[in-house]
Amino acid sequence: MSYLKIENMEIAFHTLKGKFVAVNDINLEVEKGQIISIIGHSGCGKSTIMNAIGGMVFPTKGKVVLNGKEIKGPGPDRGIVFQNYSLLPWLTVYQNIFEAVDAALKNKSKAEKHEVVEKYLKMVNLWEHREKYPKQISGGMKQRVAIARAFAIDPEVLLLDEPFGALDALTKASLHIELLKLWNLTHRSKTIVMVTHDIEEAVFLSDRIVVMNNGPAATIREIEEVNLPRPRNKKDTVNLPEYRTIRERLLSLLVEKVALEESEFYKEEEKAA
Amino acid sequence: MSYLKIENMEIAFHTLKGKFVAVNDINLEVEKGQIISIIGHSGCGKSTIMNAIGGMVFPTKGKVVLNGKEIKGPGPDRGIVFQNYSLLPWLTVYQNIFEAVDAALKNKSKAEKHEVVEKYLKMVNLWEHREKYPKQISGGMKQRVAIARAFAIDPEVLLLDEPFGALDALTKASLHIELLKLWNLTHRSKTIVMVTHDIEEAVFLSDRIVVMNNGPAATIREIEEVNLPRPRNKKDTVNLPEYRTIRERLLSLLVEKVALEESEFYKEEEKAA
Amino acid sequence: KNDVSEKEVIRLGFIPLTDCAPIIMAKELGLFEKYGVNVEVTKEASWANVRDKILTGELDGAHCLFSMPFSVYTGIGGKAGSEMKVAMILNNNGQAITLSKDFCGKVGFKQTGKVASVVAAKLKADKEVTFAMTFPGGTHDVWLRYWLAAANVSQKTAKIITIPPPQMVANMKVGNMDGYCVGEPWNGVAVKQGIGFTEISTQDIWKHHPEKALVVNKKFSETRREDLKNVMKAVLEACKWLDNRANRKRAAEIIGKLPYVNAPADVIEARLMGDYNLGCDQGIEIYRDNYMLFHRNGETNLPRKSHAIWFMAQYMRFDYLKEAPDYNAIADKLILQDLYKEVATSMKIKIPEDDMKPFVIDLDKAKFDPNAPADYLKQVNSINQ
Amino acid sequence: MKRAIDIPTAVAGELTKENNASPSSSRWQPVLRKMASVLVGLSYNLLGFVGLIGFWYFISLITKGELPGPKATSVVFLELISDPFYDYGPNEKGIALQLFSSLSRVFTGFLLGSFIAIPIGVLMGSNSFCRKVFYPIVQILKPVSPLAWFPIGLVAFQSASHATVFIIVITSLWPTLINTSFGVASIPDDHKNVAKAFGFSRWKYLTKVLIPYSLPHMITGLRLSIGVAWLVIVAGEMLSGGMGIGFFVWDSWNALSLERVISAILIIGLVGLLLDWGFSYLEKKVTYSI
Amino acid sequence: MKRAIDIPTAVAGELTKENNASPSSSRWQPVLRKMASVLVGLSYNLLGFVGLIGFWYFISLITKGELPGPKATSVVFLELISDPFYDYGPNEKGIALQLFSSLSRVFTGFLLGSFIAIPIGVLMGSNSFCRKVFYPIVQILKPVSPLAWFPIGLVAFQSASHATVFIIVITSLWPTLINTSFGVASIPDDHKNVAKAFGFSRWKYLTKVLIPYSLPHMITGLRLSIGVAWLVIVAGEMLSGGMGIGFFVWDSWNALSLERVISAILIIGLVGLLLDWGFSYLEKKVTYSI
Ligand SMILES: Nc1ncnc2c1ncn2[C@@H]1O[C@H](COP(=O)(O)OP(=O)(O)OP(=O)(O)O)[C@@H](O)[C@H]1O
Ligand SMILES: Nc1ncnc2c1ncn2[C@@H]1O[C@H](COP(=O)(O)OP(=O)(O)OP(=O)(O)O)[C@@H](O)[C@H]1O
Ligand SMILES: [Mg+2]
Ligand SMILES: [Mg+2]
Repeated sequence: MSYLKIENMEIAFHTLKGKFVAVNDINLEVEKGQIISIIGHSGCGKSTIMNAIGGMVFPTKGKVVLNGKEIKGPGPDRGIVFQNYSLLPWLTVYQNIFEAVDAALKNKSKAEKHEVVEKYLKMVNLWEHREKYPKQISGGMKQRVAIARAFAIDPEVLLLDEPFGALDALTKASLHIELLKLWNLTHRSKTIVMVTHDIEEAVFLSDRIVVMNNGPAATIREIEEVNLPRPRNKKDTVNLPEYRTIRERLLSLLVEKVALEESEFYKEEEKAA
Repeated sequence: MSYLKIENMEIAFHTLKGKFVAVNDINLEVEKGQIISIIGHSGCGKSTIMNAIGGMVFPTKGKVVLNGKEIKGPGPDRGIVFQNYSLLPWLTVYQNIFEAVDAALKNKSKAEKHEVVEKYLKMVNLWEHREKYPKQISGGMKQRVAIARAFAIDPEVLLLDEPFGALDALTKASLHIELLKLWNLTHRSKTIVMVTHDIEEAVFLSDRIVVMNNGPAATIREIEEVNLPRPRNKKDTVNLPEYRTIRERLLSLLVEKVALEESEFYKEEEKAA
Repeated sequence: KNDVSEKEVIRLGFIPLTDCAPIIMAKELGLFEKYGVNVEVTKEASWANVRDKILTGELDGAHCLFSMPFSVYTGIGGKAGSEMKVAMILNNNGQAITLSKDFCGKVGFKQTGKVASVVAAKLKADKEVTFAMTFPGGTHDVWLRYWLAAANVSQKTAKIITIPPPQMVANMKVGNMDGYCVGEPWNGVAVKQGIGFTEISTQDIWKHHPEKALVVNKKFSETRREDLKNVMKAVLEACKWLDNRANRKRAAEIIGKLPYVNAPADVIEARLMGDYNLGCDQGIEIYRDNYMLFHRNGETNLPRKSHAIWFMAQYMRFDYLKEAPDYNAIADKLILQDLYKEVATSMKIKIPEDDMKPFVIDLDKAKFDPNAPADYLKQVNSINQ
Repeated sequence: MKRAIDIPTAVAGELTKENNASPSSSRWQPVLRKMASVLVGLSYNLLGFVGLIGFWYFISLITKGELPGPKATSVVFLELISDPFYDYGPNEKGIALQLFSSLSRVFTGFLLGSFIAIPIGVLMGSNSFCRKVFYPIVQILKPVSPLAWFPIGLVAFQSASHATVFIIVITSLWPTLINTSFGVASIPDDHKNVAKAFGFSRWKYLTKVLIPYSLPHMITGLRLSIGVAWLVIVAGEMLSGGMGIGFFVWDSWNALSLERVISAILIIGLVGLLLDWGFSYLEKKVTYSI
Repeated sequence: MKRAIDIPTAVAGELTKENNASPSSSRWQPVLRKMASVLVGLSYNLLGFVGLIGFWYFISLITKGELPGPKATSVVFLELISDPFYDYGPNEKGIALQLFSSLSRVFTGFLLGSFIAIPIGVLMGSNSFCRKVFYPIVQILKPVSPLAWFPIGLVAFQSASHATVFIIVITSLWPTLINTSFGVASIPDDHKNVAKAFGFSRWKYLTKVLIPYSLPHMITGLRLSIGVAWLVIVAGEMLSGGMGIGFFVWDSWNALSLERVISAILIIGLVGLLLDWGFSYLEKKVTYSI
């Protein structure tokens, strides 16, 4: 039996206009230690699925089973990076991480906890900004705090909702490495589910990639296996023919129609110019 | 004299630990009709500069002059896409745009205003979601509402703070086109300042690219001229040698150190595997 | 005469006390109609409330403490110089001083001489001694202070507070108050509930003292003199009716009802009939000629200037006033004695001739000459010191 | 910010953990749902009342009936409400008539108070100059007792009934004022920036940003205010006498009839409850859901 | 959410538009800055007071001195405070002594009330079962007048001074309770989810999420409550007699000495103002800045 299992899941929301089915018929099995990415167009239901695994929303049909148990709510076995960061505004950067660590890592001593916080703050390069409040830091910095927080509690499952979206290339690359480090530290026993818009990122990091259809009532369109060898090295991996194939495949799944539109526009523009 | 001019600007924040200088010594001149991108590492002060142009924060030294007048606050001459979207939670998607249009486009009739709203909602592909409240839509959808709102008021200056950050490739591409359309419609008289982490996007869209140093007290490192011919076509442009040069140059400016770190990690990982 | 209801309404206020009987009975017996005035009687919340409403004209007149107009005019219980007019006296007697049951056995009925030592003992035990009355400069205030002075208790050592009557009972119940002076039925209620006993009735302090009066708005008395006269006639007739012992049972029943005093008729009735259960196992004291009286062949109802002067002299004595008021002028101004005489004459009611003649207060046998209040004050002050 | 109840959450998100999404639940008719939820709500309320009455009974027991218990009170209570509309002259009127007279004063006072409080609250919340100028005045006047205002009202209006309304106005407006200004002052900068960036007119800012954001605070303030107004009416009518439920309490207390006092308390409370339901309803209608 | 004043904003963000960032401003010593801002603050307050006094003077003029004006009152006021500590026996005590006796009652009642109100408010805000059960009780008891509670308190406690404290407790706790429960109920789901996702203990949730978020609401409630407590002390002391500023007001009103009533109002107001400054200070110390 697989570690994380989504069975026939439908998630609907009450709205003033009635029931709105966001996702439907979702079936997914994830083995322990896998890295899974979910990609799809804006609004197709990626965050909704993540939230269902996180325990923040409940399926209206079907269920999510983690480690044999149905998910009934959030918990520190799953470290979450929320799409909107969700930092507590009255705590400093340091405290935001410390309180989470303090709550989740019950067996450690205070000193150890502080060490953990320091380590992860340094990892995301925010040690000098540790005394600032969320209001005083930039969007990317907030995102990094959220990442540090999720990583620091060393969860079995990491749920990352566009975790690197607000980061520049350099910071993003270094955090990719940190993610993989973390994963390797526990000998690849951490399960990671990630939403991303960056196809390169998805291919580079994942074992499998879930491509969603468009909503409403979005379903899974396809699941791509990424059979690139690990360890993957950015420079080398990019040049593998398999990498290219998968990338092209994903792009074509997602971008199909754009070529047409685009070309029309350019023609018009040329005329205008 | 240039249209938008930043002169010797310093922006500092009061914090509990004293004055924190975010950016310093910023000098920038933008001609009417130019598209400018600002890139830099997370937390270097890009949003701060945008907010200074937007009139949301005030320089502690120097000044920002738009069209010959010093900027004293926000105003509908500048359409802003905030990094955190800033939608009003008690208004529907439709109303969020309509109220902005209603306030900014004083000369139009009600019916015309509704037309404008409809047009831009359709542009960002949210017409079916127009009755939803911000809470009920996804992150990318919020970003699109913010874009539609900024575009719809047809401002002289567009200030876009990571406007396409939460969007998938397809949506992003189509919004790039919409941005260029809008710009062309007014015969390239709209001035656009944009923050982005996506180097391709920056090169493809901009006339000039401002590269920032790291903070604190970040300064401008370099300003790259992008002399690619317009109209630019994604497919063709990518293959121009000049495009490549600029791209590489920007990447090297930003990513310098990452190669080293990365390679070390991979070595370790190979050992482990 | 039957179209009374078309006439302009005259509003008379009353406070739920036994001695509001003349006004209530005039209404209930239809006497106001008989004299062609359209009177509405309304229950009021407190003496201060009565004062304010008479002054603003919301009430044309009210059942009111006799001394209130003087207290108000001299600035003790109101804004100095505000005029309220006394049209007639409504009753004599019928108030009392109740002591808490803590004093039971230590002080008996009319054993005023024992009060001082008991109070001193309590003060020594580092407790406060608190007495309550109903309105500063009102009759109860003066009875209380007069009694304290006679008992040789310094007004500086005992706390004297103004609070609404039911609070007196409630506070005494929980041991927060040592004594109070108030009108019936509150003294009877205290006895009935077993929380206090009657130390002395005010008629034992001063037999046939003036108590409540019909006090009216100044403008009303000036502009609607005829109406006022008719009101007074009706009230006088009610007073006469009330002094007939045979009628008192009925009166007690009526005023005990909900819209009026809203108290058990038996408590009202007993004291109205002169049968005072004193409480604290002291048995029953029977009053037959000096219980609450409303008419006494006209002796009661004449508003006497000499009495007003006596009250003002007490204000001087108890340090309410620093300078002597113009006794005679104030009494002249606020007492509508001529009006009363006119009404009484028209009803063939005897007009007593004793105004401005010296009289004696029973409790301390002090003689008071209304023509020489200064001498009186000199005399009492020398005794006090 | 929590807002109205009908936040669209995931259907099953409303369910408790134990009672997880059963397939049947989604087939319920909305009407049925609604009725069921109203019934459940009422039963909770009932539970609350029962608890209250139990507590009361207990207190009455340990004071050995000094405090009349629920039974003794209910007799008087039923008698009171059995003929609420009789009118035997100015001093004897049915409880409903008394109630109406008080309600009309309370409402006049409350409405006048709100008309003063909301604009001043908005001003104080949105303009730091106004805040600094008004704040000390508010702070000085807020704690002043109705008892102290009454003579002033009387002098100013020369009428006890106007003075009563006046003391309701002046003592009940503070919660609305303070909560409104708190709500307005706490409008996030983000929202204000939107308004500025798109050139919202004053009116649009008021109706589309300020009011929607601070409405829940205002309504909380109004709720507290109407509570204070009810609280003050008793003091007011005690001072001014005349008619009304407040004077009824005073009069009953004068007659040492605790049963009547408690009955009046219950009636005042029930009316207060009704008023509050009105406010909740309003709140649900007008507030936004995040 | 606006929070404490010391939100780190762009230096010049605090300046008004006219007075734009001058280079010198950044060279000011913080102490000097602070002093200047305190002075400016005081001068605003002064402006407020002057306005109030002007208004009062005006009213006193149009009532032709029926309402004593500032001048007449100030004589009495100065007399009152010139020798605030004298003690000439039970009927004549300096205003300060009266004030202390009231203050101690108000504080006892207010503190007890807050100790009841905050936990119940938190419960009601965070738990919908508690909300449903307590809500109707709150609604029924909230509007009950201190006057009506007094006899009940007397019967229950058999002591007038306890009863006075009791009526302060029971009438002043509602604003704190309601504002607290409003604050707690409005904690955004985002924050709650963080707590759940990271397995916050109950205690941590309370101290790190619930209280920081709802503290401004609580403090607004406490401010209103202390206002109500002051408001009730007058009613309480009037009913129980004895000592205190409330009894002083009642006594002065019985004697219709409006100068003394107004002086007492001013004193009550000033003390209220001081209390409130205490709360603002507290608020600044403890609330977070967004
Ligand atoms: N209100 C504030 N108070 C104190 N410091 C602040 C404040 N706002 C921003 N800063 C600091 O200013 C610096 C620049 O922030 P800014 O938001 O401009 O970064 P950015 O370039 O937009 O980053 P990102 O790409 O992550 O959005 C950061 O170090 C941040 O901590
Ligand atoms: N609370 C809600 N009430 C109603 N509809 C909702 C709610 N939350 C999400 N939705 C709808 O569900 C759909 C999926 O939303 P979701 O946030 O999962 O998208 P997403 O794939 O994460 O998009 P993005 O990439 O833009 O973040 C959207 O159409 C959205 O409008
Ligand atoms: Mg999403
Ligand atoms: Mg930014």
